[in-house]
Amino acid sequence: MSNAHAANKSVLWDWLTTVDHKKIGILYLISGGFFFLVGGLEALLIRIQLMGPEMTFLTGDLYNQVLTMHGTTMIFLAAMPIIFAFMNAVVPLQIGARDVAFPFLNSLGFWLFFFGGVLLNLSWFLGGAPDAGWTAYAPLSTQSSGHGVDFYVLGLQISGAGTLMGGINFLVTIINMRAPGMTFMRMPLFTWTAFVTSGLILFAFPALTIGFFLLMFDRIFEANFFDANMGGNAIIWEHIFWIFGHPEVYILILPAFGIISEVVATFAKKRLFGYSAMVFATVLIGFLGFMVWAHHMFTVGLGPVANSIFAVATMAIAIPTGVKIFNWIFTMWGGRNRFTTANLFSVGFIPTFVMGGVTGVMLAAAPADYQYHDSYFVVAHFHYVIVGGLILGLFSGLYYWYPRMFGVMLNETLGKWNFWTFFIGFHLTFFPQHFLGLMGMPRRYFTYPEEFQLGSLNFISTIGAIGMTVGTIIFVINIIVTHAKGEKVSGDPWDGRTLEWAMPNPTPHYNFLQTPLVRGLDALWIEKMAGNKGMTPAEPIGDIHMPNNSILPFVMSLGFFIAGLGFIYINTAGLPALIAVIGGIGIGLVCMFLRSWIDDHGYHIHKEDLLKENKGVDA
Amino acid sequence: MASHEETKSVHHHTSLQKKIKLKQERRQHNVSFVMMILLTIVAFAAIASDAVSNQVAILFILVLAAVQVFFQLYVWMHLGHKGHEFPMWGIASGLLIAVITVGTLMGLIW
Amino acid sequence: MDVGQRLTDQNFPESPEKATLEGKNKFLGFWLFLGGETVLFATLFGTYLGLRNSFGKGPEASEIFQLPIVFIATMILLTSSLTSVYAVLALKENRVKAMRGWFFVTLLLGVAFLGLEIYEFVHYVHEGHTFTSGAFGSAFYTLVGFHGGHVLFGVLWIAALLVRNSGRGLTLYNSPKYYLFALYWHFVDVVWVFIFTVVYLMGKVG
Amino acid sequence: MLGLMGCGNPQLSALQPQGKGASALFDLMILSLAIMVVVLVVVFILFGYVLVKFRERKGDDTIPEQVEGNHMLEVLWTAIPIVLLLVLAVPTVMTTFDLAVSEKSAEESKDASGDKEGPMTINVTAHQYWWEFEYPDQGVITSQELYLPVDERVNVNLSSADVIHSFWIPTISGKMDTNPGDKLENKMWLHPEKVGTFQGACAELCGDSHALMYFKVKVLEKEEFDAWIESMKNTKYDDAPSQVAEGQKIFENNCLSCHAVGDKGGNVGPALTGFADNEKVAGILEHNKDNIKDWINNPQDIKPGNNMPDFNFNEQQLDALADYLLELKTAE
Ligand code: HEA
Ligand code: HEA
Ligand code: HEC
Ligand code: CUA
Ligand SMILES: [Cu+2]
Repeated sequence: MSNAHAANKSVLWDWLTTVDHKKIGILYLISGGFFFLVGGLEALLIRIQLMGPEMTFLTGDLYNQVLTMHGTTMIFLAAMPIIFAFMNAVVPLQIGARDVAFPFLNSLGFWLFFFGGVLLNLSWFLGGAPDAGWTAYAPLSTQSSGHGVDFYVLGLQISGAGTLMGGINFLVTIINMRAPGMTFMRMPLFTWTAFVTSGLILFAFPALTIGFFLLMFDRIFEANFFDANMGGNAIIWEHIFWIFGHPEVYILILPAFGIISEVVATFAKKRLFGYSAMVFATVLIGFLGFMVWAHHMFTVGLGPVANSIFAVATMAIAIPTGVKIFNWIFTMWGGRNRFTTANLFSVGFIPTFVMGGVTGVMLAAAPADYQYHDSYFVVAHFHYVIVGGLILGLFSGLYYWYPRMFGVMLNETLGKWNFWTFFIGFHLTFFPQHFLGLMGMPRRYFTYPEEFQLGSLNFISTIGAIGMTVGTIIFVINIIVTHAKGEKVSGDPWDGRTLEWAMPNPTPHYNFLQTPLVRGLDALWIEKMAGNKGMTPAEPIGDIHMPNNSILPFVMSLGFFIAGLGFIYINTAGLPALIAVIGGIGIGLVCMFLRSWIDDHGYHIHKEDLLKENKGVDA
Repeated sequence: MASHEETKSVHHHTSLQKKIKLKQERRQHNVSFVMMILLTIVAFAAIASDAVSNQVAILFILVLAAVQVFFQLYVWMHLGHKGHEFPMWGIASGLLIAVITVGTLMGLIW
Repeated sequence: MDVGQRLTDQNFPESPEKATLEGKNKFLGFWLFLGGETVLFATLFGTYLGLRNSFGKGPEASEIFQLPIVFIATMILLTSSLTSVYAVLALKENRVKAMRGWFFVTLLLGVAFLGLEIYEFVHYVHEGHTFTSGAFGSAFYTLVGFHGGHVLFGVLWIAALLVRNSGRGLTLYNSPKYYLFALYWHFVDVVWVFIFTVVYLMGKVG
Repeated sequence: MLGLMGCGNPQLSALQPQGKGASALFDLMILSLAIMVVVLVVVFILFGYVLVKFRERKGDDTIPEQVEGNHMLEVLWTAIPIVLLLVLAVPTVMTTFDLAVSEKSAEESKDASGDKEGPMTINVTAHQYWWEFEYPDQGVITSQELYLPVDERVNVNLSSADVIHSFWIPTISGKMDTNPGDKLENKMWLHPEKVGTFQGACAELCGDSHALMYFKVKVLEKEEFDAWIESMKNTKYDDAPSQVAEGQKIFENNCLSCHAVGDKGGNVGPALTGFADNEKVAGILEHNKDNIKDWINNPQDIKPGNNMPDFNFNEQQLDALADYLLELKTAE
């Protein structure tokens, strides 16, 4: 085997250089999971401060830092990477591919995200975190003292570049690398949502990239984009942010929709009800997602015409989303629903997300939003859709695909405890927040006076957050227990319907020994019903082409990380910062150059070796 | 489209056809180049001279720019050719969002 | 066939840039990337258009823009787009020398364009139109500078390709690289068409 | 649903509207809530039924029928939401236009009140972390406490001296941002319907003390309001009564550069004309002598990051200053 040279390198080296999408998926999962704990810790600090009126646990600027980092970490460093974890772990398998389209870029995308996240969080130790909210509205963000917002800009710029690469990678993978017979209308719904989400990433992130550049130029190089005294205009930032920001929330939720679709169908033992409508709804949500951003800006003063248009456009999204909800319910209808932990999370998702969705539609009524906007009603809305939607979806996906990713099955008893504590804690935390908002509590307030009678609901909310913490801790214990036991399971523990369950456990690093032939939706299920043992191969066993590992993505990302640090301090640290900038970018460019210079044709796993590995398989 | 296997050889008569096709293409490219140069000159002239009112001139040169883009994308980048369906989607979606973005940043900031 | 092997007239495929799966992936991925770049530049254009009359402390656009220079720069860039088209035509016929020659001309034209742009910027700065003189200044240099940065990157890219592949013929491995560069270069030209129209010509009439 | 009414503090809660704007919004909120409750009930009933009815039973290992879909149903659950949304969209658009300040709406309110000049205008300027209210036609400027006549429409121009804030009086109307720069000025109208004191707040993150940027709204009978305007107009900066002359002296030396009193002083900080009649100090502290003293020496502790420096007066100077400030009433 020509990759033998890799075998005697250390494990660490293997993980740093890997271009295997399955391993990159795990890297995304671990780092995203870690950042989820960090963001959760920040959420807890917020809830402790707001537990009662006039608390002094975290006040003023410190509160704003925690708040900003909570939102930013959760969205960019926890939710997005965990989504990418699943896309990496599952999409190539679901479409019957041996790999993603750009393995090298895939690895680069991960390391950029990782170093960007580290850079952002370094701010805690280097003089203070960003404090202008995750939305970083100018001119508050341009005037914010210290380097916090610089960390925000550069950290997210770097990790955003990684995300963009990921998006392109998955688009091309899904378009070009489907197995024979895997037409678009036979793709599993999770792959579909990954596809649309990647499209949204492709068109939403560039706007943010520019937004960050403008902010950076204003802060570091004295440009005047947002400075009214010099003719700048602060509303430009708001538009740019939300032109990205709204599609971003659908980037987050669509993959969760995909997960729910897989899980609900599998455990109902039924095919997804209304598959084509589901696909159409996904695409429509993605499209409409770009037409509604100004609903975050109803109070900015855009005028009644713009507000009305955006209000109506926003409401329209309820329709395709409703289609999905009803299709899930009718997938379960008449099924034989088994409530495993994975399915519990999916089933818990449905009513919770609907509650968050309908408050979204209430927010979309533009003038009513004059009351809701920037109040806890909005906080309640988006945690219902994000935590009650996305996070429950991600938990569901984790319990569902854990055997595929790690070869072991998470403990079901602990899983159920995990679900119920988290679920109840969640509602306890965020349901009261609707009322807090209506009672006049603005968001991003670090305190509130006794006399406004907001204390008791806030207290309940904090208790709920403790419930979620318990749930999360049980989850962590579950992982530890499971791996300590290390009981391997078969390749298809749930009686799955789609291709990712059509291979042995652990997944061979070339995925499919023979590319499968797909004969319809739920490809594996079709074969099972036809009485076949596995998929029908579309090709004879032959040499398999594999990409080479590379350390360049890691080094290149490290270079940009260093350059980022340099930019942050360029006005205060002088020469060393300049050296860091030049050196860092230099490292990045040299890596790029090396990548282009060194011919890299990958290697082949030879047929004989494959046969040796897979004794008993007929060629 | 051509897969790994089909690439092995190109038969002789097809290569002749290909020559002819490329020759035609070359002519198209030359024509579009001349057109683009002309369009550019006209655009500069429209602004430099006072013959047309400014509003009209702006509208006019924007149309000229759009035509040039068409030439670049379709003739030089072959966007209309077979096998460019997904690129077409990519560019079209990008343009749609581009138009929305530009429109907003011009119109909705007072 | 090995992707690193030199192509001959006998085994030369119809579209060498898309003859392998890697090539097809690159081709599609790059096009999609250009779709994203469209949004990127649109955001810059939108910002510029929103701020184009906010001169702050700097001079007004119509006072400073130098149409003759811009005109020459435009001609250079358009021509370079043509030369890269010629290069791609040569690529499709396996005429390596011609291809490399045309790409080299493209490179030279790119450098010339950059030279003019630098000259122009220096001139403006002398007139008091700087990055920090007002919102217009910031938006102008950011937009035009981003384009200039793209040209610079293109120049470095093609230079690297030419040097690396000197003395080597076309392979299924390097054809996509050349082809992608040509796409990129056209795109940069497309952006310029809008820059000279929206920034310079519209700026001249206010 | 009506149980929602009467929730929370009556000075602050959006659920207890005391003005035309807030009432219109409340009606819209109730309508939308009603629609959402219908949606929720339908979904929950279906969902609950499925959960109970189609659970996996022990020993049953039949394979359920693999249903592809159902056109009838799909049309149904597309069409019904569309209808529901239309029911919501129409009043949404109407209310949006009703709440906007336009030529037409100004005209109408002029006719309604029979007042020839049309509605009074107030310029609101937000600062980190206080509010300035100017009555341009009357030539009056005040801070922290907004005075409004009852049953009358006033137009408000909103802008900011620094970062973006948002002007919100939940009981009287919805919120509107205050943007920096003349170009981005916003307009809205207020129309309080009850006499009383209400709470206003800043609703856009604006810095360290965003959470402390409260203001009071005092809605008065028309005559009382006019009287207040008159007395504000007549308040001049003049020599204080002799017992607080020492305080005035200190004030002139340390404070007048930022704070206006009557017709003198700077505008970095809030105007203190009529300060003695305020309900709060700096919008948040109870109005008494101790708190005034506390504020003067520790503004940074009380409102982190605000633009008034900490002073270091001794007890006696503080007393004098506070006594002086407590004399800053409007003219009779
Ligand atoms: C995963 C993330 C996610 C998702 C999916 C959504 C979904 C929606 N959101 Fe939300 N939203 C956020 C994340 C998300 N949002 C965040 C993070 C913010 C705050 C950002 C910030 O300021 O920090 C926000 C803020 C926000 C606002 C701005 C509030 C403000 O700041 O003033 C608005 C206003 O219109 C809005 C609307 C909606 C709507 C209409 C939907 C719709 O897509 C919901 C559609 C779903 C349903 C309606 C339920 C199912 C449908 C049926 C059962 C059919 C029948 C239904 C009807 C007839 C109503 N959202
Ligand atoms: C993916 C997105 C996401 C997620 C998952 C969450 C999860 C949570 N969020 Fe938050 N939230 C946002 C996105 C998210 N949030 C955003 C975008 C904002 C707006 C920010 C802004 O205004 O700029 C916000 C704002 C926000 C506020 C409003 C603050 C304010 O306006 O002043 C509050 C208040 O209650 C809150 C609470 C919570 C809670 C209790 C959770 C819980 O669900 C968290 C549950 C998880 C845990 C409790 C983890 C358990 C921790 C441990 C086990 C210990 C960890 C140990 C180590 C690190 C070693 N969030
Ligand atoms: C550098 C400017 C500056 C100086 C000097 C200054 N102040 Fe202030 N003052 C402010 C600002 C700004 C505020 C508003 C703080 C806030 O609410 O964010 C304020 C608020 C106040 C308030 C509360 C006002 C209200 O409407 O409730 C009082 C009282 C006050 N100052 C008294 C004084 C006194 C007394 C002095 C002198 C000893 C003084 N100030 C000096 C800037 C200044
Ligand atoms: Cu002012 Cu918040
Ligand atoms: Cu949104």
